[in-house]
Amino acid sequence: MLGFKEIKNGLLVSLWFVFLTFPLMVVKVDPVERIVRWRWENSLYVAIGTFAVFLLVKIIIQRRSRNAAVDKEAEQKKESFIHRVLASPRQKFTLIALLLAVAIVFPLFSSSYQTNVMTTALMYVVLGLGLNIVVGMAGLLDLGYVAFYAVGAYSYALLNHHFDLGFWAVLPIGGGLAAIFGILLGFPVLRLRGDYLAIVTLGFGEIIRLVLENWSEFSKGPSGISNISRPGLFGIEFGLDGAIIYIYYLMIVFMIVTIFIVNRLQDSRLGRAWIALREDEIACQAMGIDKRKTKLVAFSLGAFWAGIIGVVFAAKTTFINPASFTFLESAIILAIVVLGGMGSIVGVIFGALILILLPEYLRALSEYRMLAFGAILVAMMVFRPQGLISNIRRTYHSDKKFPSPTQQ
Amino acid sequence: MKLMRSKKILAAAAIMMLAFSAPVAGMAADTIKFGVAGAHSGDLASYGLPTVNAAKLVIDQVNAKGGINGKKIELLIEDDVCKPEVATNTATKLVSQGAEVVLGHICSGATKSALPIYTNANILVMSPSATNPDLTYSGEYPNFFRTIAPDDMQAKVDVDYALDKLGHTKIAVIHDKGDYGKGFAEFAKSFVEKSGKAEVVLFEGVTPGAVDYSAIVQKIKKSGAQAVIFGGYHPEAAKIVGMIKKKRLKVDFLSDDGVKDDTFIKVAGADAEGVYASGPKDTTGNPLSKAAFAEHKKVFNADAGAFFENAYTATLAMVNAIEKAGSTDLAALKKALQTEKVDTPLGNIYFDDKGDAVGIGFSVYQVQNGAFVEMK
Amino acid sequence: MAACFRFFFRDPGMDYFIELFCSGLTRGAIYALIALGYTMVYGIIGLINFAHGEIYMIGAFTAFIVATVLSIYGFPLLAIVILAGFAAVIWSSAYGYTVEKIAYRPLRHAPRLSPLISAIGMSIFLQNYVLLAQTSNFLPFPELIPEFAFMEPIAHIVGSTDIVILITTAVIMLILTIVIKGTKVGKAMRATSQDRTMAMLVGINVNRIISATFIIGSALAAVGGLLIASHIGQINFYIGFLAGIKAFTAAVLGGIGSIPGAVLGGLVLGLTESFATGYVSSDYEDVFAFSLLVLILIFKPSGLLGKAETKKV
Amino acid sequence: MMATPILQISGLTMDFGGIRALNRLDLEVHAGEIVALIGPNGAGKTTFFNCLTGIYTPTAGEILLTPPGSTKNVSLKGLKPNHVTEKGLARTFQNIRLFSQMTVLENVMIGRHCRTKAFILGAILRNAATRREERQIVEMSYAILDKVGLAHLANEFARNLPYGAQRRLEIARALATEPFLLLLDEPAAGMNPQETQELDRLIKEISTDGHSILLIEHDMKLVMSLSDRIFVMDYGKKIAQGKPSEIRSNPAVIKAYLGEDVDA
Repeated sequence: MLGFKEIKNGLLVSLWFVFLTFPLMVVKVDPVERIVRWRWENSLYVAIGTFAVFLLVKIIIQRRSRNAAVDKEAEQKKESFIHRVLASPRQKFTLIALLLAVAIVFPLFSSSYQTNVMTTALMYVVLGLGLNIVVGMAGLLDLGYVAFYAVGAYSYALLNHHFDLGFWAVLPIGGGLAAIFGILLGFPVLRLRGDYLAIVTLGFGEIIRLVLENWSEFSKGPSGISNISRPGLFGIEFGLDGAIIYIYYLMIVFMIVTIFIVNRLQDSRLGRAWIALREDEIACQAMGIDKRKTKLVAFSLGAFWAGIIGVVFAAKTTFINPASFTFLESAIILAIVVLGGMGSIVGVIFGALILILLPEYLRALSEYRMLAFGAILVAMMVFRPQGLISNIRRTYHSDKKFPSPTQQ
Repeated sequence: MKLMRSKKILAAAAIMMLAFSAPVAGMAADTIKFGVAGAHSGDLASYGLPTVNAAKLVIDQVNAKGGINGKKIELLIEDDVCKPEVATNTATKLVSQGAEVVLGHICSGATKSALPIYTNANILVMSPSATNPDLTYSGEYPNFFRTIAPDDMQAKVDVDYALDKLGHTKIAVIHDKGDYGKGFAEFAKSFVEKSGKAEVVLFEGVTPGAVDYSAIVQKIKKSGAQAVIFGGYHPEAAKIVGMIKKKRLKVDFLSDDGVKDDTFIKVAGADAEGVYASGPKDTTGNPLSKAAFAEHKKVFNADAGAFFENAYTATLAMVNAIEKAGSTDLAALKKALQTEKVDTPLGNIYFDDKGDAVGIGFSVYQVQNGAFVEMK
Repeated sequence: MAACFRFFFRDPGMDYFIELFCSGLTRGAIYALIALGYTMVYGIIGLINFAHGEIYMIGAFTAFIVATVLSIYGFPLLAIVILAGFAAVIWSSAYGYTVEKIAYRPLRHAPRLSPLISAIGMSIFLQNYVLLAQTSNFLPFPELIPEFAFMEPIAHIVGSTDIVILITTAVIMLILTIVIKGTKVGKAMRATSQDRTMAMLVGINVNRIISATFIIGSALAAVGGLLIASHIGQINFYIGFLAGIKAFTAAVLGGIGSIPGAVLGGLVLGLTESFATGYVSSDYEDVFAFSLLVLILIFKPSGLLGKAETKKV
Repeated sequence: MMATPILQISGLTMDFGGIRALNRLDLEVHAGEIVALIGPNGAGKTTFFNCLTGIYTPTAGEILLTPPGSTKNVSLKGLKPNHVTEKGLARTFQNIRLFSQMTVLENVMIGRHCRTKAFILGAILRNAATRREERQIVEMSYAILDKVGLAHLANEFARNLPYGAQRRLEIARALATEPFLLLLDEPAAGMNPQETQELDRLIKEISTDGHSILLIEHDMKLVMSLSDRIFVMDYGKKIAQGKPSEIRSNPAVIKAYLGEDVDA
């Protein structure tokens, strides 16, 4: 299956990697004690490892291209499996009902840890769906999404701390404030395009975090705000385990509501305008769409969800400080959207579950956890750059029939 | 046919969901589960990983001697990246896995968010590095102990030294904007102001990881400060003292426990000479401390790193408490910690009812000829 | 240089200004060194190469390892500096080349955001790779540039490292500009950046040109890594990330894709931060930096020296 | 006296830096007319369209739009493209600018945007009014697609259409905005003779439906067949205007097209 050429190439590649990793993997110096340690064994590991990976990738590529003709059909089938399920109402409802059932019984026979992690994943599903409006649908690359998340979290933390306001009272306030911040950010950056927009949003995210970090009188600075109340239910307070399960169910409900709303937005006049804006700004304006208004609505709606989840976040951890709102957080949420498949709701859900659960379950790899995470991120992009699940457009039908014209 | 296949896949999906939710590990009754939580990856990993090593060293020794009361100790090591939200997951995971005591967390923020979970599960937590005063003073976390002095105590020692021993009247207080550094700096500022003997001429934060600190050093110079009290960790301290030397500025530099670390001297080299840092009393002469560092060098072939001694001490204290209490019951452990003294690299210690270590003692050190020398 | 200023201006306020100005210049030159790599890569394939900061970090680490090993074996300082610099450039370029080949080349025709995510993944991977292969601790970086004796009178304002950094940045910018304007490779680069398909049609090996861009950019990062680490005096695996974000900001500020723009952007950013620290508060230096970025982009949406995007309708 | 022209342009000038792309152009379009704008490449025709539709703001001059049957005119100068469209002037693009990731029908539905109202709440609640509006959008879009002969491809992705069909889809999309004046920028570019013939028929049909049309086109056969009047531009200036028969024999036009240097 693999010829001499591949073996030779494999050897060359592993030789290259041995060279590449030589200073960092082999040499270890202690500058003070002035000792050099040569860890030659690492070179051997690198050589063997690279060779194996190279052959593996070659085999995969070979099989792919060899079966290209045969595979293409199968590939298409596989790709559209989710789509087919979603397209058929019966299968769709079976699937949804089943997932819902699993989701409902999940906390009953899993540990608090599992429930907690799942809650986190659900939060990122909603965050991903919110960012999906901005990036996936409206095509505005936002690298500072975490700022709105912070606005929501701090709204609840501060209002709860100073005025003893409850979770349910602050939920709409947090969302609303975040939406206002979305508009505030949106105004100056309306003219910017593509990557300039990206860096300005990144800067905006950093500004919000830095202000929270430095303005101690307002936000208590880096030492954070603790003892934030957990959400209650009509005055009932839960213990810790109860609260974990309660927040889990809360997030299930939030997620369903969000999916419902985002789904409707996507197929509405507004959703079409967003996608048109993403596809071609000039044509979009020429078709009578108000670019400013459409962009601002996208920013503020996206921010709204981040604000809502920010409130939930503060209530869930009961403690927040600016360390939770770094650029990396924005990057992860963006990765969820891109990995899932831009603009695709099902894709975002998959993306969030993978990217949030993955590092948790990679804990078994202990110190190799983040190394593996980075590698997997690259590998997923290389092998599936369009994302896991591509977006499908809704089809509409007219009452009248329009037959295909017979070819003359 | 088509439908059957999709049903199969649905079933598979359901089974997968169930598999995820199955308990991770069965409870093995013959080991004591010892959790270690802290930042083991990301930008703050260098403060968390030494604790893991310390725990490994102590626990390996204990296990080599046959464990505690016949039971071996099993380490459960979990990363929290020093982020509050990850720390809650880490904590629930440790609780779910049956951890009976926990060494950690590293950052005060992460500790604060994780503590309610341990408190709820009645698990003893001991941090080698979380210095936020509230953690012990507030009384909300009866299960929390630490082997590091709280911010206010560290700040008091430094301020007293600068004002009384060195006789400075103009102090610049600088911090690294982190929860540890800023907390310390705010206390230092208020102690200076309260003393009436000196004034704070500058109070500012520097951005950790910035490529250059010369502007802030120029500002210190302009402020006319005679001493800089710095709250933060050694990397920034090293950069600032380096810049102070480069800019030919003559000021005393005093800092906290995060700087009183041999790595500081190694990194700052000659620039470190003359720098003051507060830290636990009497460690260099302590044979246990020497042994601990030697052991680390032998096993890991590297320098120990930040909070290693504190973590080593904490692990010893917890092991001792488990042994004396004969169980991992929180009340019994607390009693043992508060009554049974234990020999550690940081001295012969026990804990007060708030949870702070007693007997560590705190003093100011100065770097002289490449070593921290205690100032009497 | 600064001594002359000092001679004329005895006013302490002016002194302080000059000191801050010099600090800002150094800082800006540092940003510029890293920003050049960002801007080159962006100019040619339109990718925000988030892993560039890590390449810089790897350059610094390689220089650290080589310099320390050589000094242990008793090499003279000059030999250490040259060999460490050489090794840093070689290995950084090798990493840059490899990263492009693995993580970006397969994504050449992918949706625009996919390479960005791949770059973020690469950045996380490289950070943790160095963390695991070396250490999480901070390491002392040997002082490779000795304090020059003739600089002593003004050493409290500008050190010799600062001067070396400034000169290096200026020289590199000049060389780069000449390479891109004058040489065959440079022309091929410009052609590729303007229209990749056309470049291919006229016989330019686009893949090779892109590789060359990554290699040059990475080599610059290595030079930056060496100088900056020597200036700061310490390294660890995370230094690339923070410096990278700032350098990227500088590149955008100056107009991404433009070589003089990257340098100007770096200097403007460095000076802003320095003056913000000096006259306001270092608490908010980054807030000033990012606010400046936002402001400039509002009035000049393509950055200071960037070409305005022409709307082709 | 004729009725007020629906489009009245006077002294329209556009400078890019030092280059004068449009030089004091005057032009009128009357209700129901098909007017062609021709000229060699680079004459400034597309720039002229861009000034009209708000993509560029002209340096000087006036653009007045008067809806048919009305006497009140509005100035288009300085208006944003979307407002121009709202006023009743829609366009197609020379380099096709369809929303390629959307279906054919959705492309047309986008055109309905400025004539419909549903917003966030409507989208989420999907109340009766919104549903009715959506229904109307779909029906009307189908009707327009039927007119341009693309109804059977409604749920295909726009990017998958053949070239000629994409051009027709652009027209359909513009028609969906209910313009009374339609600007077509080289609608026949890249079409084969049969497609061009169909296009000829389609444009005439649209004209009979009551839309006035201003088009840029290089295909002289099509221009001569369609236009009521023709404007000829070169170097940003109008060099001739008149009926097709007059333009055919105009020496200035011939010179411009043959590339002779007029000034020499």
